[in-house]
Amino acid sequence: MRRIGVFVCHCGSNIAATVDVKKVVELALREPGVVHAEDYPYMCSEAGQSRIAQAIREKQLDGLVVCSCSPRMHEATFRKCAEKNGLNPYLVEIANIREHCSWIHKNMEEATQKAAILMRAAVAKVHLNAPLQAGTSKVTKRALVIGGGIAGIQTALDIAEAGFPVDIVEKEPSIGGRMSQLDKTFPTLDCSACILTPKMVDAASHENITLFTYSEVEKVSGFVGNFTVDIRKKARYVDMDKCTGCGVCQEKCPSKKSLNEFNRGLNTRSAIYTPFAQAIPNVPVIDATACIKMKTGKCGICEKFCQAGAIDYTQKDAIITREYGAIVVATGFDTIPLDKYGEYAYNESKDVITSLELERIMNAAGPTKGHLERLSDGKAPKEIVFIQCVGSRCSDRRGKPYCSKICCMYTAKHAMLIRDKYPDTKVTVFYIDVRTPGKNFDEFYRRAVEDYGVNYIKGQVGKVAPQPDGSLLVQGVDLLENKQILKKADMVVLATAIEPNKDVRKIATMLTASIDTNNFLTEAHPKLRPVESPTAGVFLSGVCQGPKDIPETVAQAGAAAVKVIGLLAKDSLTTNPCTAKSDELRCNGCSQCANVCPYGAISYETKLINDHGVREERRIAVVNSALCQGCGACTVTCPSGAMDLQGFSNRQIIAEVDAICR
Amino acid sequence: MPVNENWKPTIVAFCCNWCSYAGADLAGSSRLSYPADVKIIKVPCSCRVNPMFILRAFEKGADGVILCGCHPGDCHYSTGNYYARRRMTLLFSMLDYLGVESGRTRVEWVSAAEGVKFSETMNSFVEKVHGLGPCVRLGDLRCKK
Amino acid sequence: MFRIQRENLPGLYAAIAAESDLFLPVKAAGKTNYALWSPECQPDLDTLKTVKSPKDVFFPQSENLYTCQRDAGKLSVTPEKHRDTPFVVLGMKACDVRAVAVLDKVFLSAPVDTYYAARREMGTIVSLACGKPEASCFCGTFGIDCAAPEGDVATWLTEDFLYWNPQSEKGTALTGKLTALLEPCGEETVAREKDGIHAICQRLPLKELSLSNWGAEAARKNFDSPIWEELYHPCLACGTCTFVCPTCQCYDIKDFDTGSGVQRYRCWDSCMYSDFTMMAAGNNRTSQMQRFRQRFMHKLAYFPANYDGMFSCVGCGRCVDKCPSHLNIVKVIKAFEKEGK
Amino acid sequence: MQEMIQRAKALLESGQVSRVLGWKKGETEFDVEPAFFDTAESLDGLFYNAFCGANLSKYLIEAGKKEGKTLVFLKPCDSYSYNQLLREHRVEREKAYIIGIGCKGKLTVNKIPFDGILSVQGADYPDYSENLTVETLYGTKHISYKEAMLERCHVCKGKEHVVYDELLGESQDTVDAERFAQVTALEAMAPEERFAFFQAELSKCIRCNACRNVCPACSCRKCVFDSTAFDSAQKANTTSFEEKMFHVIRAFHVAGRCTDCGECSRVCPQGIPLHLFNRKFIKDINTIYGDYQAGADLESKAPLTSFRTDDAEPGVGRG
Repeated sequence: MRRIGVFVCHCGSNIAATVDVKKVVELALREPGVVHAEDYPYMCSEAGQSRIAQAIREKQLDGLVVCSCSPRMHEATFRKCAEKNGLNPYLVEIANIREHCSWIHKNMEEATQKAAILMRAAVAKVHLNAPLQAGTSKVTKRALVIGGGIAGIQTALDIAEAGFPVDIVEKEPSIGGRMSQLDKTFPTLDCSACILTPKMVDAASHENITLFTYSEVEKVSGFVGNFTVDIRKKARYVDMDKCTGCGVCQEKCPSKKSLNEFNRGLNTRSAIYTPFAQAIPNVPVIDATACIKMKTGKCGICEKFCQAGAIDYTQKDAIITREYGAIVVATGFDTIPLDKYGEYAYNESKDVITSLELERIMNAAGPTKGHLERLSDGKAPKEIVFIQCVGSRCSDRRGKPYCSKICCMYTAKHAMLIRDKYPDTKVTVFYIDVRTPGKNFDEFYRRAVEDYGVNYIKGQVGKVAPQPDGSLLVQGVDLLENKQILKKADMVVLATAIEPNKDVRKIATMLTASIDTNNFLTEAHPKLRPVESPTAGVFLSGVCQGPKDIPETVAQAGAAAVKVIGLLAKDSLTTNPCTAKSDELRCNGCSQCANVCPYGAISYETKLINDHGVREERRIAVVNSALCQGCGACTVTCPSGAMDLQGFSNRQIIAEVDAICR
Repeated sequence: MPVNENWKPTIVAFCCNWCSYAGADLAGSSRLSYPADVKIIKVPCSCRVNPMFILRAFEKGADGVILCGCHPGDCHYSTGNYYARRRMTLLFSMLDYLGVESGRTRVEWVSAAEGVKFSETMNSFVEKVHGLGPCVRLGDLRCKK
Repeated sequence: MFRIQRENLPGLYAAIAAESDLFLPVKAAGKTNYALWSPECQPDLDTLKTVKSPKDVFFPQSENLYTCQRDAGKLSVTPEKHRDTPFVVLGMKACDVRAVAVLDKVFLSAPVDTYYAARREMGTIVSLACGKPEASCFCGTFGIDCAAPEGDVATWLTEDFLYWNPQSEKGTALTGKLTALLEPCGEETVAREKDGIHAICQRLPLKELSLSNWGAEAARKNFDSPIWEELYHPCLACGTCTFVCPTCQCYDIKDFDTGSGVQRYRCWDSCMYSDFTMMAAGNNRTSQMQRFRQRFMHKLAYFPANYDGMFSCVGCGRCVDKCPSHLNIVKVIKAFEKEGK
Repeated sequence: MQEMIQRAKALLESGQVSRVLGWKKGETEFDVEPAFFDTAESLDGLFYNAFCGANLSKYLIEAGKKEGKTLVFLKPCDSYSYNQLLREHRVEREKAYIIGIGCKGKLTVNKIPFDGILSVQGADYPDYSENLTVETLYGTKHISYKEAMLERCHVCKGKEHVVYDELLGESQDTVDAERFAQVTALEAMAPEERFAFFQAELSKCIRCNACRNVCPACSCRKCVFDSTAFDSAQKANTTSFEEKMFHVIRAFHVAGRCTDCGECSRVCPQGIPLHLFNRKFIKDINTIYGDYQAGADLESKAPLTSFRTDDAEPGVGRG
């Protein structure tokens, strides 16, 4: 019989307010094998842990049950505490009487009763816990960063600086991401390209960084420290080693009708193109769907003009398989499609644009060479209306429930820049709330209003109606004045909500990293582990985890890098000892378990077995505990019950069931 | 059968460690209440839940058993919940076939971010089971003199 | 000798049941087995052989011995109380009645099995002559007369009457309680009935079955015979023969975890099972051949050796009808008979 | 039958096989038992008639441990069971020489409702008679062949062998019922009725384990019901619960592996229609995941060890 100690935590009043902890202690002492039970305000505290240590020593405990917060919070803490005091960490069980009890129940009697039952179940389980020894697995000292935006670049640079090799996989022809599309940045108004390009160059030139542009992650297998990833290098039809980036091909290319993605489709580009001047690598790609040579076999002009002879129409996609110890997701965002927002006439009028499109228009490399023009007639707009929260903070199904966070600030920025460059252009902003938390943010916004006379109206716009004369009639309300507003505008700018890049689902599934209802990647803990995914070895950087502005993104990118460095700095990782184990006396060798093992951890061998005096050669299953991740699929598939999961054995789970149901 | 209002069902909820257990935690930290009749057992993955555990629970007096796991496609072990889904589909169908009230068993996919869904699920499940009253059929299926 | 009209039998059952529990052959889901009488049940005296023998009326397939309950840290042990209310078992055939005598040898000789003893004391056996013996019957081989069964009361069932003859104090006592329903009558019909049955017995295919090679001395003689090796192969190692057998008396004692305590119970065990008498060190019979041999040696050699010549087979033929592989004690006896010649 | 004997003798004498697994006759036509023969002489005792219902495939697990090949006679449906065992590595193909024998539907004496049955004429193979003549202690009776036929033969999977080394004798189609009719009928009942039905049937169970031990899919070296890990006893138990659990779990464990050979129902001493459990799973699998016949081949993915990302959610297929 085990000697079990039960430790009931008050968690201040978090637990004690709704659970009669004394009662739980009293009931614990009635459980078989419980030789010690006590309660304490904060078990996780130094003092709390030392009480546990003392009890282990004085009562020779060989099993611990801590009734406290979720094991996801402090299981590790108490296991360490046990280990420090000579007890195998796997002889500790947590009864979650906070998240699963005190926090959700009002009635003290009810909550106490439930807490007692949860304690009972944990005690019943501990009786059957076996001391487990964690194994070790090697760590591949290379990191993969998925996404070559500012988040990915910053993460990669920080990791590379620490001396570890990093690969960046970017699906576009160039790294740079959204930030490279921005003109100026708030609240400093310095030019986006000016601060981003150097970083792009650093990344490209860094000895520890390998860029895979125009490439996508195809397949991911393995686990923390030992990922194997297939990367699809899409055919560029241009030899990266030969190309000098002279750009002649792009000038000569006769097919210039393709929409320019980089400029949000506001103008066109040639079939062979580099997305933008500062592109890295400065090597064009051929858009096979537009290239005349590819489609008709005739043309080949770029090939003729290419001095370097870098053009290669026969290039094929290539699959590169690389091993990594850690993976950082930095897949960024996009603006939501506006089809569902007919009232803003986005699809009807060329002069209704998104803020990101405005960035391109304001940018010297943009479709209008940086001149603020109406795309319909090239006239300079005299009256511009900005509409906030288009699809953000949206209660109905059309938009997103969350705040996109950056819109208030970039709108203020746009307004200010326009008023600054074109003083005779009037700017009106319709908003729900102006949210400016952040260093120098509110000051920035106030400058827009006070110094630049931007007209902020609290209220939503109901309709934007294109007029015969080409102007736009904006119908809105002023909630403060409480009156209808009809405004004639030459241009309407929609602060369109942002959403995670559409590819993120596919990637999350490959990484078995969980995703929330808005397709943002879930962090391991909202407060304490914000840059880690619940899946070990997978980290989050940038907007893929939630809306962020550039400084926040860069900060998180650095944080993610630190986590990666911490992981790669280790030579080996202790593996989860809760792995499957096959009882060779019961095993039929039927192979059903191997069929459901997602890690190929089960193999078979023929072995001489002595089954209670019957000696015979038998085919039996063997589990490779380094590969086994402990899901337990095999245990249920096994009809004879030969396959069992350490730490979650059949008997342990049944004991919990019994304890709860009795 | 007429159900006594004060009667409290015993409900076992198997939750996978990665999604649903975390979802339950989120329900907790968001103070989204559900009846105390629900007791959660943590399993690494929904695919760890053996039909024998479920029958065992009923054998020992459970009135309802619910299994929660990651949404299909989001399994931490990539495929576990797909197997769990098939197993439970067949098991539940069999229990129904034997004439056991189908409301006593359920599978829900609850992600780590779905605290609300977790509490709503538990509320509706408990209500359903409460309506069915104590589980006697499974025990009586093979009556002995 | 008494008698009662067939159509009044329900009344008789009710009358007995009013005084005590009544067990009798009842048809349910197409099969006839002994069960507790209830007004809704469907008694069936016409089916000759119940699937299970009436054995569990005295020796239930599984019964609690005691229960340990843990409450508020206190442990309480409550022994199951012995049967202390009378009951009647009606319709037992001659072979099944004799089987009880076999069980008595085991359970009533020291140390007495008090659970069994209590049931024997409380139970009154109303036997029933075999109107239509089956092809698989060979009770004659063991000197049993299926036309004149033993028991506290013997009965005979004809077209329209059940004839009732008390043969013991218990029987007379029971009859006394039923005088309102039973009318006295002569012996003639029963005598005729007996002759009829005997006539049929003469035509039974197994009537010649001889036990010449069996008995106490066979224990040594037959143990190492190569015949076992030839015989056992089809055996599935299931417990059918054992569980339908009226004389098999082996049981296992097990604990059942009730969550808050333990129920210690005993239940029939089968020497055909691979874990029969399994011990920590392993099993004393490692092959199915050995288990197979054990069952028949026990019935035909060891038992006679231990209980002055009494065989622990009564020729009910249930195993002959029920073995999924058509193995049975008759084949064993015959195989050794050939050997003997 | 004679050619079976000759062929067996030839193979045994040529040394191609070391033993023969077939049937031998006991007292009567309906008293036939599976039997091993290892000498040519003994093979004269090889017997095959309409009562040879026993599925011999499971015996090959033990036979496979012996030296040399075993010649086995498999009926079409038995060959499915053998294939399934092959698939689960419980037998090795090279340890068996399979002669696929014809089948004209198998009989069971349990379906002949007469008292004192002494002998049954009309069950010889290959001769097939529409009607059986039954000699009983109480006179000569008659019954049609079909009435005495095993349930499984009325819904026969087909008379094609899925694995064999050679074929012998002709078969005859016996299907005259819809395979899932019984299951469908039960599904159509109200839950209360279904419950009453299964309660009545399961209450007869005596835990003899014949169904388990005869089942070729229940080939576990040690059954989970003999396991301490679940504390579930193979023997009778004080609470009725676990014994019922036995049938549900057993059905679940063979789900997707059960070839529907019907042996469980054939051997049950209490006549419990155990195939109704397995067949329910088979029906569900077919309707929810697409038609699947266990043992039909060695390659196809088994329904419970595979999945589709768009599988139906638990709850389908139930009322």
